[in-house]
Amino acid sequence: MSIPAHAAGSTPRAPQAAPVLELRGICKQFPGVKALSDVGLRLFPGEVHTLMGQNGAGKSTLIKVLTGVYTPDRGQILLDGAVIRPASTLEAQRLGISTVYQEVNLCPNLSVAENIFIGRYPRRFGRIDWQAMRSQAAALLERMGIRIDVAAPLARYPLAIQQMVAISRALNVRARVLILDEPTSSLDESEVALLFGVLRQLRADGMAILFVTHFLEQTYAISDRITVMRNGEREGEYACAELSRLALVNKMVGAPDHHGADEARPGAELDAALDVGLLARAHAHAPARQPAFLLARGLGRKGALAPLDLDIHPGELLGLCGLLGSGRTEAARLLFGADKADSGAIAIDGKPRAIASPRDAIAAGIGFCSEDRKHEGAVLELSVRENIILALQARGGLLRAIPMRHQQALAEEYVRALGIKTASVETPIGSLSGGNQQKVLLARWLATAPRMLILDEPTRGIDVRAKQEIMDYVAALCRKGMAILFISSELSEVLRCSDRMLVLRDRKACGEFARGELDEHSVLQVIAAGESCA
Amino acid sequence: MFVRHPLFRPLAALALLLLVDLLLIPGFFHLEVKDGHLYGSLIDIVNRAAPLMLAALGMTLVIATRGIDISVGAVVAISGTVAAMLVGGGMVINHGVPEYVSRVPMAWALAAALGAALLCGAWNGLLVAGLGLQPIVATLILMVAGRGLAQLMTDGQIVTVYYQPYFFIGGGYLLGLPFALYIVGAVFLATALLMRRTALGLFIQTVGINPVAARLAGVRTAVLIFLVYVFCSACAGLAGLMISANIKSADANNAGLLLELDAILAVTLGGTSLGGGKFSLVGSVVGALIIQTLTYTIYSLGLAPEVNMVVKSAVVFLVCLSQSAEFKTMWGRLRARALHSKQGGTV
Amino acid sequence: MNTMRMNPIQVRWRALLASPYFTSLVTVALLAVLLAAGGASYPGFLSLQVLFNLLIDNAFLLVIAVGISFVILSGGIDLSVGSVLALSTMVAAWLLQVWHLPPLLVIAVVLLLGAGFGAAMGALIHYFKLQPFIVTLAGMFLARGLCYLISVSSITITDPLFVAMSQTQLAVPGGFVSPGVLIALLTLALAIYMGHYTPFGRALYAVGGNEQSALMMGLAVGRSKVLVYAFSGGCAALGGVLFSFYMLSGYGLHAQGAELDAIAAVVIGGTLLSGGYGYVAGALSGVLVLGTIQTLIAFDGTLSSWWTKIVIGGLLFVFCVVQRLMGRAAA
Amino acid sequence: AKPLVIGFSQVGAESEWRTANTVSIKDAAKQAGVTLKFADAQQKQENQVKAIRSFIAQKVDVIAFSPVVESGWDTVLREAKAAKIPVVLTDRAVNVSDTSLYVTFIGSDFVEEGRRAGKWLLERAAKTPDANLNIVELQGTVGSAPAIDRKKGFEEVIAANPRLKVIRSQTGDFTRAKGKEVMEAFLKAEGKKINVLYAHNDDMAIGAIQAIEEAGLKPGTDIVVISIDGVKGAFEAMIAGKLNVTVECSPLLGPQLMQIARDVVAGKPVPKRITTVEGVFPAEVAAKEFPNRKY
Ligand SMILES: Nc1ncnc2c1ncn2[C@@H]1O[C@H](COP(=O)(O)OP(=O)(O)OP(=O)(O)O)[C@@H](O)[C@H]1O
Ligand SMILES: Nc1ncnc2c1ncn2[C@@H]1O[C@H](COP(=O)(O)OP(=O)(O)OP(=O)(O)O)[C@@H](O)[C@H]1O
Ligand SMILES: [Mg+2]
Ligand SMILES: [Mg+2]
Repeated sequence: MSIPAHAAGSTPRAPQAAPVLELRGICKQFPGVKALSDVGLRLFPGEVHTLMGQNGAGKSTLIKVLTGVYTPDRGQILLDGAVIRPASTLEAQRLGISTVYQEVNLCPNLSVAENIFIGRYPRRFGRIDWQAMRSQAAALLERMGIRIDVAAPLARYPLAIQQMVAISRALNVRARVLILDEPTSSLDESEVALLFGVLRQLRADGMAILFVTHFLEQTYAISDRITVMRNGEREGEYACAELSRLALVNKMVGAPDHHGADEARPGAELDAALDVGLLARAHAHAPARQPAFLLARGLGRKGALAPLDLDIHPGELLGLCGLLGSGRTEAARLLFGADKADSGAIAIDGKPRAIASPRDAIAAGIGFCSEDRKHEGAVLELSVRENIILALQARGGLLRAIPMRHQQALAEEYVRALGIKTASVETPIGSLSGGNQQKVLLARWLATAPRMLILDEPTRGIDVRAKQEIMDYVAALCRKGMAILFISSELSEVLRCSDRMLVLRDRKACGEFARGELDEHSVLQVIAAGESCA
Repeated sequence: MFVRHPLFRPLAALALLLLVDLLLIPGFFHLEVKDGHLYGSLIDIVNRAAPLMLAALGMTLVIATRGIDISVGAVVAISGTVAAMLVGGGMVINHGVPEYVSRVPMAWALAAALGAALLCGAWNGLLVAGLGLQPIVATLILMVAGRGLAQLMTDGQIVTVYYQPYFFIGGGYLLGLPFALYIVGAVFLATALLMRRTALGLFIQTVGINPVAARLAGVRTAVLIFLVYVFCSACAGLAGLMISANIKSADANNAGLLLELDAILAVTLGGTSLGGGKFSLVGSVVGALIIQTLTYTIYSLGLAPEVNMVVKSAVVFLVCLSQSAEFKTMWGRLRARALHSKQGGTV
Repeated sequence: MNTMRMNPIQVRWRALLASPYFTSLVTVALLAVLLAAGGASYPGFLSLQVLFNLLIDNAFLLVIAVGISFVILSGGIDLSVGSVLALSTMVAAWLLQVWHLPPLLVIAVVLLLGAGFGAAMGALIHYFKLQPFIVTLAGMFLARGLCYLISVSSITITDPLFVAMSQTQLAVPGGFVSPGVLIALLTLALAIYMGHYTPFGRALYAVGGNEQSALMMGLAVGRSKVLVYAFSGGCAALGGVLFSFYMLSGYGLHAQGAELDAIAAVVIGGTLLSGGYGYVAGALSGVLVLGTIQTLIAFDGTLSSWWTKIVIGGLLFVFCVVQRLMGRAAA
Repeated sequence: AKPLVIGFSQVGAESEWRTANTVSIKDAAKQAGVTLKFADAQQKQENQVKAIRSFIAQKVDVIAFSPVVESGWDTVLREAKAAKIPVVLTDRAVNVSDTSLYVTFIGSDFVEEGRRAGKWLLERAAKTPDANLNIVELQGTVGSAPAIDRKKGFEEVIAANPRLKVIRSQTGDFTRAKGKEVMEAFLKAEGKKINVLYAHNDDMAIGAIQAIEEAGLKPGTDIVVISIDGVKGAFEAMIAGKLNVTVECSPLLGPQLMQIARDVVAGKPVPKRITTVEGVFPAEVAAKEFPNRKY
């Protein structure tokens, strides 16, 4: 049952205490975009409050306003009933608001430990106590299930680890309000479970937690209340238990709530409605297997990946499964030539082919959408159009510039096809919301019409509805003969989509399974036991 | 809209400087025709700014890729020296009548000089793109050694050129305007066209903003960086020819000394960030004009040489501040506050 | 995994190769090679006093390189240090000789002036979002210009304290050093401590690594940036004081191009010009490398001016390339 | 006997004059059978100090140098004295508290050069007694000793004639390019008012002459051009009638330096100040002198 926002306070389920943090009538305008108009939000102590909305709805902007990154054009922020005007994140932190932003904002040159502690070092005789810092950092990460060398520079670790470090950093602050903007977008379920454990404990201690995610599962697993945003406005505030999934999605996208209040809760039905059906249909008439497009034999790199055999066929969607750090990203990078393999060979269309650099791979018809959009994908100051045509142009060469009209047409086509929310194709990609940036990068590779596409977490940060559309789109391409290597931290997604799965464990392949051979449970078993290790 | 344009501020700064000249220096805008060409302060400024504009054009692309080239001055010295030595000649006195002779055909000499400049660029490019040295050290090597090489060629002497046609490059006039201006114009147009019509502009910016993403998208980052240094040196080489042709000699010791600093200053004044990425060729040209106008103004005002630098720095500070959006808002706030307090006082 | 199968020495060797200071170690090793080569070719080169002279003659450079190190680590640049150094010698000489102020007061005034000058540039850079390169370049013109406003010609310093600092030879085994060397080394030690053990120093690394992130992590980015230019200005002024001990004069043409030497020293010492990576201690090895190259050339004594330049360039080239290749082999 | 070892620290190679100076010293050393340790300071005083320290470490017999700057030599010269190495200055003087720190100074007197230039102008002005002469001056590098002294000497002398007036004075950094650029600006600002150009060195004068020609005036006739140094280029300009006079500042100190060094080592007394013999070359004698010029 949905509760009108204004009435929320009077419902029995609303917390009795006064809100710690309250936003009233927040407006924020960017050149050409009204990101927030008259948005309100209430955050009570001891609750997890989830902010939901489509890509570009204004969630991240709201958080940035709240933490002093942006100054609102209008509106008030109240902390314990008193108006505050944080002018910087520093000030927000001092006021007891601790934040993890959507894009990982850490310093790649500093060590992991330092990234967690910078700004509030343990001291000894007035100087920084490195020893204590390292052991405390290691302990903090341990609590999140991560055992790494905390003295190594952050840049050495994959994005998922960096995200965990960012979260640890936020948890380490003595704060009253904790804000997490899509902290789980590249985490595995086990990590998410650990994180939720910590969050629950914090909630019990009375902390107010604001959480943003696009995963419905997670929303329902942890939140007490949900605020839905749509197009920069607040759609409404609801108690979690009283809002069905379908109703939630409908509110996010602005569809009429025709299913009514008596909608059944279980998630299965929603899944059916949202994606499985479509995908299943997509694969129902999978064409007969053609000879492999790419064959890799013994492909490996010391310290990164044990020699791996892999083949992928046109029209096939191969999923790579594994836990965080199992070597999926490494495998993808080796295939694409982003890192140099020190053993093994690759054959394309049955003919041996050296792939020593991304250029070689692209020339061979391979595309690679990296998991780290901020560092390896987006060229922030350039426009959406330029970002989209970049790879295509690079393949075409320096001199044969794609005519401007063609560029615009191409960009506009993808903006429409993927539903990218942008003022125009000439907007710098940096001012797009995270999910929309991700779509642009996907478009960059789709535009090259590759014969094989490697997708490393392609739907990271993309909202439920768009995710379905994108996976649909990809499946359609696959049906037309594109080979796809798919990596996702959402096991269920991989299971659902792929024709075949390769399971990695400890940087080694430990089994290959056909579609339908495995369910979520058995994959986890394979990963855990590693019995069928090759 | 017009005020938002990135070129508005550099142009406004230049206009302001010219306005000061108009008010303080009588006859500053006076132009007359002398010997069939235009003559006047403005012509001097564009003429003297020509080598700087060239160097700034080259530097712009280097900076756009997040690099820097401090060997520009040395390349100027090398190319000027090579050309002057080859064109060179000496004065022979036949029965008290001086006679001038050239040594090799001028086209060869020019080709050799530009070739030397290209070699310098290739060297820089190799060190930066091939070996991955930091641009500043990589080009520091040539900055130090290059001038030495030029001096080695001339034995530290100033090589005087006596061959008339050579002077045309730096001091000649075509259709009433300095020939050097045509060279700059041609290089500018060619570069701008190349940036517009090919993917070069896009790739250079991409490499400057996010080299990792560029590589993953299949951009040949190393080749691109190499080319950019070659281009920068080529521009410097042309500038060297102009400078040596203008003073009718090659001064390996002093030619282009500190030109690199002026070039970088011109690029930044033109609105291109040293952090790489977006760049503006027109901006750099305007930046060069700002610098030369300033220098010329100082000379024309009759200031004592002791205060030259103070004046120059003050103007640079002012120009920068006038370009800063933050300064504008702060200024606006201060004025608003002053107004407010005044009103408060009257109430 | 792989490491399991390696013997302990291999493990330790790999750890060394992978450690972030490996490049610095390479630099030190190359420096030793350079010195050994000099010792083999020129008699008298390897006497301890020659090494001490390296420090005596480059004390001021070391100090400004330390200051500039921090600026570069924070992702900025300071081109004004050479000029601020010259201005400091000029102001010191002027205050001592014309105003007859007590020397300690003069030193304090000069240091404050330098720090203030730097802070002003830092404030311009931070608050008005101006590019460090332009601001400090203009600062460089300004400081030089101010020298000439004080006096066009050089001013000789006759103050007894300065003279004493200039001529005192502190005996150390194998020779002597000047008090300036001690001051410079103390500054270096302090800077190393600051860079490693104080929040200010670490904030600079963070800002240099990614300014946006540092801001989002709640660091006082603005304050750090202003302070780092103030520190560099202060170091330049201290360099100026050392220089006036060294030369006993104030002059507007002192230390021309010293900023480039200092930047080169810092970069050769393994610090990335783009900020965030490197060690302050690298400044010392960089300064020593440059100094050794010069000493080698002075000992050779047969090079003409242009060959001097070419050989300096050549040695720099060899040094940087070897350093780079060895560093890369490790990575 | 062991050959004499002289350590010589040169300022740099910033001009033709300086190069001629270096060549002269190297040639003289070769002829005299002296081992010369030569170090180039690249215009930096600190480099000269370093070089002198290395000479001390190498235990040379005599140290000679052309100081970049006058002041700041006390400490290192004291070290030389402590090591019992005699010091000879060339070309430029130093300003030290204790003159026993160096043995002698061979070189020109910049102030005197300025005076000579001034005197020549006075005589010339005497020919046209009632005309006012407007002078523009191209100074050397701001703060450098030759610039300061040549300006001083010149001003000292022309003060005698109230009709001589310096109307513009700007630095041309001792280079042709700057000399030309500054002269262009002078010509635009003052136009035909300029009667005399006084340049602190020949290079600037040569640059300025080009500017004068490009302005449609005749250097040497419309504008009297005076400069200092007496390099070959200046003689060429004088032969062509574009330069009126150059005051010699001889760089050929080599033979004298070798002689002095021998004397000093042999313990013979030497005068504290040895001024080089230098002339003033007006245009009239240029063609005759040209073949004799060595630099
Ligand atoms: N710096 C900026 N400049 C201009 N427009 C911006 C800027 N930041 C955000 N926007 C715009 O504001 C709108 C809201 O963006 P926001 O990042 O808040 O979305 P979001 O809800 O977090 O989306 P996502 O789920 O994709 O992260 C978008 O249309 C975006 O283009
Ligand atoms: N739970 C963990 N504990 C310790 N180290 C980990 C863990 N997870 C990842 N790592 C680190 O991650 C690196 C491997 O990451 P890789 O990119 O191969 O992972 P992945 O399988 O692509 O996973 P993801 O992309 O989801 O992070 C290793 O260097 C390892 O140090
Ligand atoms: Mg967002
Ligand atoms: Mg991964």
